[in-house]
Amino acid sequence: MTDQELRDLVLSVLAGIAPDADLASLAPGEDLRERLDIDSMDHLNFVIGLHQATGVEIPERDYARLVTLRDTLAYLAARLHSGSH
Amino acid sequence: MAEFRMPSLGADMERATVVHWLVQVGDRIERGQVVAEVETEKGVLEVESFESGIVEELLVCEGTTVAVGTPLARIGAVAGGEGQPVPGALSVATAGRAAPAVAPAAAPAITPTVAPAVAPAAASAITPTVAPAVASAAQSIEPAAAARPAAQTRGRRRISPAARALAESADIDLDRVEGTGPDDAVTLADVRRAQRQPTSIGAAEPPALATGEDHAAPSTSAIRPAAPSGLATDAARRAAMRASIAALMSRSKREIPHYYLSQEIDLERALLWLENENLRRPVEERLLPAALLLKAVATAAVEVPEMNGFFENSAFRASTAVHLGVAISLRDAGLIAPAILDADRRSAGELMAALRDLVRRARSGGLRASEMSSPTLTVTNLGDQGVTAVFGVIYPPQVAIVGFGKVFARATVEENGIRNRRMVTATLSADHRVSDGHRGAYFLAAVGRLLQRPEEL
Amino acid sequence: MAPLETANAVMTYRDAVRAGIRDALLRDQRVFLMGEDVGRYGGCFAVSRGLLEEFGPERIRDTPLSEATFVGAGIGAAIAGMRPIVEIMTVNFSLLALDQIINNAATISHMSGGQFHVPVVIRMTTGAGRQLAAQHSHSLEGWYGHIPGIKVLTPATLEDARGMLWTALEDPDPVLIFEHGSLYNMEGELPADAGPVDIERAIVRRGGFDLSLITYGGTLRTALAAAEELAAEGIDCEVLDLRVLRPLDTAAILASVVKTHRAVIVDEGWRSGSISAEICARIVEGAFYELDAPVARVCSCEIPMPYAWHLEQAALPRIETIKQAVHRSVGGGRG
Amino acid sequence: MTCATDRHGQPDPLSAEHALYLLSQMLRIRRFEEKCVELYSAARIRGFVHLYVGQEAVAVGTMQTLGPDDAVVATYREHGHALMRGVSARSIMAEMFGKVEGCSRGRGGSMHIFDAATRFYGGNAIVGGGLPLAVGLALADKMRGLAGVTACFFGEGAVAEGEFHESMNLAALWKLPVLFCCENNLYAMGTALARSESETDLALKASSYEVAAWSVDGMDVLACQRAAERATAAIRGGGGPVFLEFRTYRFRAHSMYDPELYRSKEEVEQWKERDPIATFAASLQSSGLVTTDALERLEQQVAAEIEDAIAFAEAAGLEPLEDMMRFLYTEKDRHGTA
Repeated sequence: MTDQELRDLVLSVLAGIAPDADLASLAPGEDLRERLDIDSMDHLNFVIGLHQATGVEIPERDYARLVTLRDTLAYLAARLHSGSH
Repeated sequence: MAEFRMPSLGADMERATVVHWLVQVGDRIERGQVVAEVETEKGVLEVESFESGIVEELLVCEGTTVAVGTPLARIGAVAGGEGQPVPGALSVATAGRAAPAVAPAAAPAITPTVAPAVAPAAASAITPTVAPAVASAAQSIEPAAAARPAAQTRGRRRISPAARALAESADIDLDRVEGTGPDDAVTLADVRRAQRQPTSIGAAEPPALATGEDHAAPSTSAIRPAAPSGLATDAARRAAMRASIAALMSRSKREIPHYYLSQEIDLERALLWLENENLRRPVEERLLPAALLLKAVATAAVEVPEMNGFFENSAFRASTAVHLGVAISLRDAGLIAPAILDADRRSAGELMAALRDLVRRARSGGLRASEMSSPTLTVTNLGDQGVTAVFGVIYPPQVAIVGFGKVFARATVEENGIRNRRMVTATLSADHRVSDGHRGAYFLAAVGRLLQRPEEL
Repeated sequence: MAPLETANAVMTYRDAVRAGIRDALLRDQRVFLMGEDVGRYGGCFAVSRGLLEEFGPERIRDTPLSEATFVGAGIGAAIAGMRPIVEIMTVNFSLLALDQIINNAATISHMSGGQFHVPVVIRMTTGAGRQLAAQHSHSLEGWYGHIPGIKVLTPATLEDARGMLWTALEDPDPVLIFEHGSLYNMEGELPADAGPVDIERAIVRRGGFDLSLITYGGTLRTALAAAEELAAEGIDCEVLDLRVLRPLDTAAILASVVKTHRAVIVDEGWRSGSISAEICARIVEGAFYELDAPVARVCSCEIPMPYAWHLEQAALPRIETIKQAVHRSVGGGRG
Repeated sequence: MTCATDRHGQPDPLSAEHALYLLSQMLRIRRFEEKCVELYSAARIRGFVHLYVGQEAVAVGTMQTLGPDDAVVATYREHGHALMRGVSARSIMAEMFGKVEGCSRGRGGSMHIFDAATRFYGGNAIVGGGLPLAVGLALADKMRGLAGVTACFFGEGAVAEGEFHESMNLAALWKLPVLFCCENNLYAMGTALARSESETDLALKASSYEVAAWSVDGMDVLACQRAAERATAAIRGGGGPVFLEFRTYRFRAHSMYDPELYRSKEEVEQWKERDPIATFAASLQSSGLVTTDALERLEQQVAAEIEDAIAFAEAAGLEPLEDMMRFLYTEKDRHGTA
């Protein structure tokens, strides 16, 4: 899966949670929870969405590494290429 | 003494008319002897007695029609008849005639089991008594008409073609229409309801606009209204929701004498249990702290019933059920507090699933009417937004609302040094007409106590 | 006993059926073939040619024109432990044996509380298209699909014609196999080691996303041809070969419709009370909310099949009528 | 008829023990059927019930010649044949009560008694429906070189069915070991034989298929036994099928709901003079083979058997609804390779 495909995938999961948000203008370093007004329920759904889309296992202790779009993509890419899912 | 009854002579015979008695009172009759002629749809049939004895009384006179099983005559035993030896049916004397053999005395008379059920009027009563159970049970084992494949989970909502067509022509955003059909599918009626009402949050019943179009089966072209209905735009919808929240909150402040309590609760044991529990659960079934908090509140509500019910026409009515209202923010359209039904009887896992489902449907406009109108106690949680404590405004006609702030760390001094313990501030706003601070405090203490043994929640 | 080595890979549907029968006769002494003109005449459609010479009159039994009784005898022999293959020349004459098929074959296992079972296989030719007029052109396999207690197969490919028979013979319950008359001369490739196939699942013969073409037996070729022409127009049809009409593979039907959201059923039977009507009902019951267009059907015209070629062709499902139905169903937007 | 002789005049050595046995079997059927009338009138037995009263000699006589390897196919009037074949009174009664302990799990009722253990391939409610089955059973036995005979019982009504002609022809053509037993009781439900068949001599009709055929006094149990012995011997010898026309009579209506408008009371009384049980018992008593006490003990034994059957049927349970779909197809796990 290419980086672009992964990015589109993550954005589509985010769209499912915050349908009205303007994802195009989302900066890679912004805190997703603040920028998209995501509460703990939204965040859980975000993790579930990523897991279902990529198959990557995301334990609770790793939540802190999914704060920004850049971190999330890095986290997923690392696991996808190492075949850990 | 035995009864001679109208015999069932055919699978579809229900009644018959006694045409001719061949015996009178006092006659001695033998088993198998023809005692009467009866008229059925198939013509006249001879009817035999299965008892030997003396005819004591003819209960039905000639010419009367009776249902199968109706007693026709009473037959008394022959004097000293009990010990009678079995006359050799085959003794030479009777060789020429197939003499009826008398069943040995010990044989129980064949009492038709249907007799008691046979009321003379209800001829159909002779159908075997299992009939009703058979009919209903048969459906249950009918193999499922079709193995229903799991529709694709994400994205595709269940919307009937007719509803889809009407929504398209009436320019209605289906995402805002609550489905009340099977599995929450959106039906034609749902779209029509959305057409008629401002997007109220279910508080006020929509005015009964008995318009003709309810009944006529609309073909899609026929129902295109002349001008788009006023409430179609988002802004108008948001304003309407704001107005109804305002009305509710004002009424609450006006009518309900709130008293407020707060208490800090140690969540360390609960959160450790939760983290351990989540390691075992697949991602889709992971629990949030909210699930434990809801469970604790629901259980405490059972212990302190004054917090759980309604205050109407100046009297409090406690509710046996605990339908826990959960305050959910609709990203752009304000706030609603639908109920998780029977929260006290659900496990933490079930509450989590219900919560996830409720949030998903609330945000996609797919809430069931029953969930909107029946919370018996509400919980609000603004921890995610960083608030330490929130004192909620009670939703009339409820009589209390519980609030939770964010989880914070508190250094505590213990024998083996300073420990960081995670805490949360729980608050209670309650109706002073129904309960006093003392009971309120007991309620919050109960919530705290329950959260110290998470495994039991 | 390795499956029989067939002469060469290229053969006709008829050769495949014969190979299946021959293979079964060789594998199991309990197997025998019984029917009108199956022996000396070599079979009305030459399916059993050569078998009498190879297996003898005891196991290749010509019968009098007594459908009720030689079918009933096949059922009796099966109950007593044999594995008969009863050939009814055509489905049209099977009407004379309906009493034995329904009241005995389909009923005895259930009604005897499981004491007896009926491992008989009844093969019959079916379908129209060869100008045989009404009494020789019926397509009634859908009727037989109405009867619980039997299985109904409609082999449309060489693999199925070759492989369904042995699985059917091993099945302890009655199995009816309908061979469409216009398929006998169909040529195709068959792997040398072709052997038994399953007789429970439908198979997607051509994958697609826009619409599900659901069919069986003699009309599979027609549906595949229509799908190819539609592909050229950018309409991507999935073609589902039912292979079995009783029990219907409902899961496969629904899975296809859930994927494409549209369905056209191609069935050579008359539409009223047909197997296509049953499939329609199951789709509406199981996938109603997945539908973006009404389920459509392409069936035979509801008349006794006419003799004249132009009339018969007009009465039967054809590539054009299938394409028209697909166009109506796909309508405006797609996907 | 006082002394049993066979057709060729030699007196048959009839032991007292065998005589009493034949009598007891006929009496079992007679009392069983009489109890069915009572139970049906009390609506404890439902559906259609067809009684064998009067024809007992045929079933009892023919069954003496059939062994465990032979097979039997009967009709809806098959209580007697089933009892003679060894199906217990208990399981038949339970079947008519619709109970799961019935010989067909309560699914067949009076007209569909099945029993694999005794190769009793059932009652059949389609007139003539059993004949092709019997031909098939015999075909299988012959093809496997087994010595079994398949006895197929049917009424004279079946002679008018296409399946009768096809079966007679196919059995004769392939020389199959079938014993065709036609119980000619003169009436197919309400139609007298002369009103349904151009040729009423059924043995003559059957012989046209190149099948050995003769008629037998169906009211004489010894005549029935001897005819069956002769027929089965010919069949086991490979002579192909045999057709026996048992001239008999049913004393009761075709089924329970039949005002018998098609025959006179005098005719019934006339035939009752030749009651197979009463006449046989009388001849045994006059020739000293059987005593009155023995007859009384017989009556009590039979009555006890029937009371036990009723008690068993009443106590028996109903098939659970969840099992209703079972056996529609063979249950694979238990059968493995069927």
